[in-house]
Amino acid sequence: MTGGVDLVGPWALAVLVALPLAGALVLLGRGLPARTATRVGVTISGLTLLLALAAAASAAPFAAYPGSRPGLELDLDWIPALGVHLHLGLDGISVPLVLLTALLTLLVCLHLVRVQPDAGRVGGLVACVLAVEGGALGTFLALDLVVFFVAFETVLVPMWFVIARWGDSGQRASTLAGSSRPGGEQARREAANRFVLFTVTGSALMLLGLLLVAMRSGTTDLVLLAQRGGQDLALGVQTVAACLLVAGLAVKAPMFPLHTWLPPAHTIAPTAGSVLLAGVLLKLGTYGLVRVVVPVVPQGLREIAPVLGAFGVAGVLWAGLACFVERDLKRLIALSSVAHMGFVLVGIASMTPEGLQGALFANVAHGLITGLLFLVVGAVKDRHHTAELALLDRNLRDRLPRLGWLLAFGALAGLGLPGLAGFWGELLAIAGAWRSDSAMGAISRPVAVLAAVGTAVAAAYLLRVLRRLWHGPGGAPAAPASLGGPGRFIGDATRHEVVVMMPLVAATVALGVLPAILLEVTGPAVRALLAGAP
Amino acid sequence: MTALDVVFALFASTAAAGALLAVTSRHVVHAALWLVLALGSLAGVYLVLAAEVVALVQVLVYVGAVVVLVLFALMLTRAPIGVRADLDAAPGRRRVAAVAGLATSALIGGTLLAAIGSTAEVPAGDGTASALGSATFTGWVLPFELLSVLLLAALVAAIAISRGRDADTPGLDDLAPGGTADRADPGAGSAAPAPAAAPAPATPAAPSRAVGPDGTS
Amino acid sequence: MTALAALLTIVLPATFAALGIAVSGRSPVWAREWGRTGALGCLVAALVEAHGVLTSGQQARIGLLGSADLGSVTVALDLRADQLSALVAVAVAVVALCVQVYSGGYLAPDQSVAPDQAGAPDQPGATDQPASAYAEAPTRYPAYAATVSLFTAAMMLVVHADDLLLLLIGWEVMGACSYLLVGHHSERASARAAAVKAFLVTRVGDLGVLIAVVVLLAGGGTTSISGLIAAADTLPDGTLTAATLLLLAGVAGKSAQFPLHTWLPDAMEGPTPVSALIHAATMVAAGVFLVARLLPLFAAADGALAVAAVIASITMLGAALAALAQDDLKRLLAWSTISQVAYMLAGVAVADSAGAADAAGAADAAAADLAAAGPGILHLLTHAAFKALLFLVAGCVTHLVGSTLFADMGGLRATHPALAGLLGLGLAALAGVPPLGGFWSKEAVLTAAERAAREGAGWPAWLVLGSGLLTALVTGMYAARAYALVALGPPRTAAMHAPDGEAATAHRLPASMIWPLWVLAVPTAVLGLVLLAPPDLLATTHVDPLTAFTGAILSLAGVGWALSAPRLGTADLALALPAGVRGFLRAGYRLDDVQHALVVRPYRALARLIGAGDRDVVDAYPRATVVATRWAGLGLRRLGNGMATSYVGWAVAGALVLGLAGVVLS
Amino acid sequence: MIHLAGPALLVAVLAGAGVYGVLARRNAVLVLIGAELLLAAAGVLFVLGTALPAGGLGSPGLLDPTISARPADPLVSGQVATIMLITIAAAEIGLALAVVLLLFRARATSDLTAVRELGEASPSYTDHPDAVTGGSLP
Repeated sequence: MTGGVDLVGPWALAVLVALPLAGALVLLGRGLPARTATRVGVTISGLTLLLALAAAASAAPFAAYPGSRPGLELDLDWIPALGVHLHLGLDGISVPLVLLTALLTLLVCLHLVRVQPDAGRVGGLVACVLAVEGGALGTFLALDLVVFFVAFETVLVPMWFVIARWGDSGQRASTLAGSSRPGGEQARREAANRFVLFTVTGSALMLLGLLLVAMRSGTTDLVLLAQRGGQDLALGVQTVAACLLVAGLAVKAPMFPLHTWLPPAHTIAPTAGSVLLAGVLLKLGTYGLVRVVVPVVPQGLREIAPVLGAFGVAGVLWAGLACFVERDLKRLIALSSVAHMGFVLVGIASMTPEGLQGALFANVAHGLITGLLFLVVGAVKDRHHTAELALLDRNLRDRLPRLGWLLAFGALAGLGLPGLAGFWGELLAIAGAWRSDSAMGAISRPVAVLAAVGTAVAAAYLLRVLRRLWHGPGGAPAAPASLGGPGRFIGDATRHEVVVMMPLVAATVALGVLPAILLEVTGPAVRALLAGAP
Repeated sequence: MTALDVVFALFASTAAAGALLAVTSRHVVHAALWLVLALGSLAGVYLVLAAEVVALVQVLVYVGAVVVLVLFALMLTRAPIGVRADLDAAPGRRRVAAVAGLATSALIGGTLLAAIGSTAEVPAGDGTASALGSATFTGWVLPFELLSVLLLAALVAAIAISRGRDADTPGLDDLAPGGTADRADPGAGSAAPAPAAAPAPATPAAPSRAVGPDGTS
Repeated sequence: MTALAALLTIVLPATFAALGIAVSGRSPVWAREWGRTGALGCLVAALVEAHGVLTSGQQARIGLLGSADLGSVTVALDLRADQLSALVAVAVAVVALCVQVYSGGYLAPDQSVAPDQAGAPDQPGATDQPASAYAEAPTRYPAYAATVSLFTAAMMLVVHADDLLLLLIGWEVMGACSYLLVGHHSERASARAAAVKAFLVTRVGDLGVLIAVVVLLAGGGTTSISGLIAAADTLPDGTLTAATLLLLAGVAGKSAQFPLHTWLPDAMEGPTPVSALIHAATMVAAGVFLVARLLPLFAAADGALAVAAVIASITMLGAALAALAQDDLKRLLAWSTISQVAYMLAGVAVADSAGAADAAGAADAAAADLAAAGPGILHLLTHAAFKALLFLVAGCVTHLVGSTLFADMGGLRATHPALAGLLGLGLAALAGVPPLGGFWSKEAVLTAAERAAREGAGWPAWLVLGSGLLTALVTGMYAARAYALVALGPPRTAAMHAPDGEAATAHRLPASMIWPLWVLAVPTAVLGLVLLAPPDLLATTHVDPLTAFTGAILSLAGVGWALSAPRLGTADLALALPAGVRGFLRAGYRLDDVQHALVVRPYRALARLIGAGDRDVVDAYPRATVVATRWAGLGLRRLGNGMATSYVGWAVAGALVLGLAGVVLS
Repeated sequence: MIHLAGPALLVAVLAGAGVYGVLARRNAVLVLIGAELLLAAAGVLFVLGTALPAGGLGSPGLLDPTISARPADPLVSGQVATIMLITIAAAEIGLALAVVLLLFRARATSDLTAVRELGEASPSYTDHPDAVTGGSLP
């Protein structure tokens, strides 16, 4: 690859993190009206995206330590007493996620300009969205364990507010016979609390792991740690640290038996929150695995890779099957995230270049596709005031053609159709698992085959949605008249909504037909990451 | 084994015995008096350890004021005269307390003996009034002032508590008219609350509540 | 030039698909023209490519999507243009153009109620929707035309791919397009079910391709087709065997071979032009194409071709028998497709040893490899022509009578003699009546099988030969039966009247539905001539006179038997079968029921179990944490009993523990 | 010149007795007596600290009698601390006795076991935990 264009200097990294956070503070401090607040949000997130693009251009060519330094690096003293540096860097692993985060935040802010949640002040929501962006960017840029952890936790608090304050209070699920899920205020609080409790527990475990690594190796600098590649850590320490780190990050990812916080959080959160949760928050966990666990404690990860891989593939199948009988559309999309992230975990557990490439690709693809699906489903839900599959009107392809086709596109992308972004990640994760005799041992091939079966399972549940919602007899709504009556008008996607969703569609197609865009960026970084591992 | 050792042993054993009796006596007033013995012997211990000023203060404050205060409190709370079985907790609890006490002794004693060693003998320091005085008013002047503020606060608090702020607080209505607390002598230092509460003329009201056995004697 | 043309065959339809959606908005006319233009351009590109390949030789390594850095290896996502791809591309482009043109008339934009809908085979819940509701809906034509274009592009990608990953993209995009097209009339429950079934069954087969790619990537270190073929002899045996068997699973799914064929008859729910597209040249042919493309790999693997031969033998005869008993024209054609595709697969499966015998004469090893697949490919081409013709004719008939049931048809020869003639031509080609194209290609397959059998290829070749001869007989029977039921006999006046009450003879078909028929009739009749001056691909494809004679006699016997059935006392040959057997065959051996019992129902039960498990088992642990925390809290609350001395006691205990810990630790 | 083991033992005995007194007594005034003993033990320990060589318990002089020469502590820290301790104890007991008196006036008892109004199990404790946590997770 040719050298990068020096558009911006290392200072851009600090600005990338600080800009959204400052915007959030401004919006919090001033009780701006909704119009102004969303404009400010769009401006700031747009600037952030531009800056991220410029920084990415400047950071090229992408390689990763320990082979070489990150393309763009900022290293400042922060807490001299503890040897903690404010160490930020942009390399091939972080670039895709930084851009994804900036893009999704911009789209979410744009979306909020017209589509606003029922309750709560919009300004606060925009502030929370920007705060989430700042924290996520900090996490993706951090090259110091302490900075990483602090940024990782920063995301948590605004997200709690997003779910608890702007969550969907108009849940009608409880009205449906046989549904035991509570609705309204209680559901919001429960979902938010559940989210926080799960992720804080995970963070506590992760913190223990980080401390163990920091204490035993005497530094918190990720570049140093990766250069050592775990040489200075005994196998036992590595294994324990890997267990703690994986367990902590797997909650966020989420890994199969730890995933039950995700469906309620995604379902209750407003559309903006759902998109951010799927597109940004889940990535923190898998990014942490790639950024911290793989290079720092490679042998420890190797020890527990079979377990990680088995849980990953179990998540693929389990969530896929659970989706098949899920009755709430938004919840279904949320559960499908568990399946998609299962592929990412399988890829990471494989400890092969293919697997890691697949994991990074699937990360981005999932952010795009599930973000799109949440936007579509959110629009459908706003129009029907429910996401219960049985209550939604059918035959979207004729009634609301634009929304219908976007839904169909999202579903086809979600089931990993080759030619769209979802495919490459899954293929590479499976390929990595197949070759991962050294990490996953005897179960590598069964994991690969089961993961492949997971793609068919995904097709089954997504086609079920399409058959139920996109196809189907049109005309009179299938919902009882009490839910709005047959005479109500339900409009198709507005131009504004289409404009918000189109970048995601375009990116999904682009990454699907030209995977090189992403694979070339992450490839050298992945090889460098694994080079440190013996 | 010097003479000082002998004297110390005398004072110390007296103090220890007094302390043990003070916490085990089934007679309230006796317990208070055993406390007098213990604290008084401690003054002797301080003397042996060459802390003359401390010994004096011990006698003044503890034996002179605190114990008197305790005795007043006993009187004011209608403490029973004579041997009573209900001063101590239930036997099970007492056993737990004994274990805790022994464990504390063992821990502290063991630690101290292990740390100090059985062979070390050191000259006792000098605790003359001039040395202490200069120390107090040079190096310790700030803590000393803080302490005086604390004392003042405690004084005010004791008055406020025993007098109360609201007329409708149960029990405070029964204070003697004329505000006996006003007669509190600020100069009496920490003993101030005692005269404040001195002559409680009537049985406490304790409305709507059965009067306990302690209150009926 | 060749490279550019090959590239354009893919890019043009894909671009016009996007344009059709993006630019035409909801205007069906524009969409129709975009689609036709794309198909025309594609055909021109394909012809240029074929010309280039035939005159200046094959060309490989045409970059399309750059390369993909897969981590340990970087694969070049290249295309190739050779005779195999060029010939199939021309066939695909012709059929696609015909279908695009034909659809314009068949799904006329102003005619919102599709003719298929009125008299579709009534399954339970098939008409759970009043027709008026669909009439209100906006037309779906733009999406339809774009999907057909995309379908064409995907097939072109499969045809030209020189990399398994590219091939897989085209392979699965076709599946998705078939889902969209089969479900075109989605207001019908049967169409919805058929669409989902088509996608899911082929997807299950595609898992084989997916894993095969992974296996080859791991074992061979590349996914390049030419690279793999070059390395075919050096690949480990386990890798080869596993990969080829897995690929066969994908082939069985895509080409509707036993046991994954069940989706194809149901896919008749789609509009008839779509059936023509899927059956004639694109989706089902892709499986055979894949085997032909990777023939050296299959040949090098132990037993893979034998398995393919067995699958093909079972499928061709079984599907032909099932076709015999159908009472629906489109379903009969569907079963015939399954049977004919099995012929192609058999031709490829036995071709290796036959081709190897002649390999010495071929220019080079690569050409010999391709030539070995000649009979199968030839049948693919002739089948593309006559099956497209048949489906489009069937569409016309359906358009006229408003139904696809034989019971509503009859007397076409009297009312529409030209249409009946075209139907007869197509059916004769299907039956293998000399000298039509179908005859030559079928006999070429049989000849190859016979030669392979004689040259010691063993029992698979004999099986193919026996099964093929029997199938020729049955094919003649059902083809002639179809003709007898549709064209002969008295017109069904009630059904032949147009909806507006005009006389049936006066009901005219739009021109756009007529001329594709004539275009397709030409290759149907004369494609056999290609054997007079064969390209390299077909250089080793011969027709043995004796075998040809046997096959022709059997076909003609079947035809004669069926045509003479009315004089034997029954208008319908199938009625001569016992009722139970007929029902069994008509239902496709009840494999749907088996599939339902063995796969669908267990899957649903498992999904319900997991759904409940997610709520009641996995989530039970977090909820149990809540309960446990609350109980712990209640328990600890009891410590705060209000007794001051008790608090002091705990404090002392804590101090003691800390002190003790300090002593012990230091 | 006295042996340091004596004061140490005295501290231990006083502290143990104090703990026992605090824990085993029911009468509030008697509990206070126990507390006084604990404070007294602390006072002895402080004075003992003055008698220790410089460096306190960590001093090398404790183990090596030859370094017994003790530089005078000009601030006499231990003894000053004892005096302050005694002062604080006086303030404390004044306050405590005031509280006891108030308790007696309100309740007509100084038996600590009879006063449990602040206990969690008390019937008058109305703040039910469900009102705080707001129920359970689903």
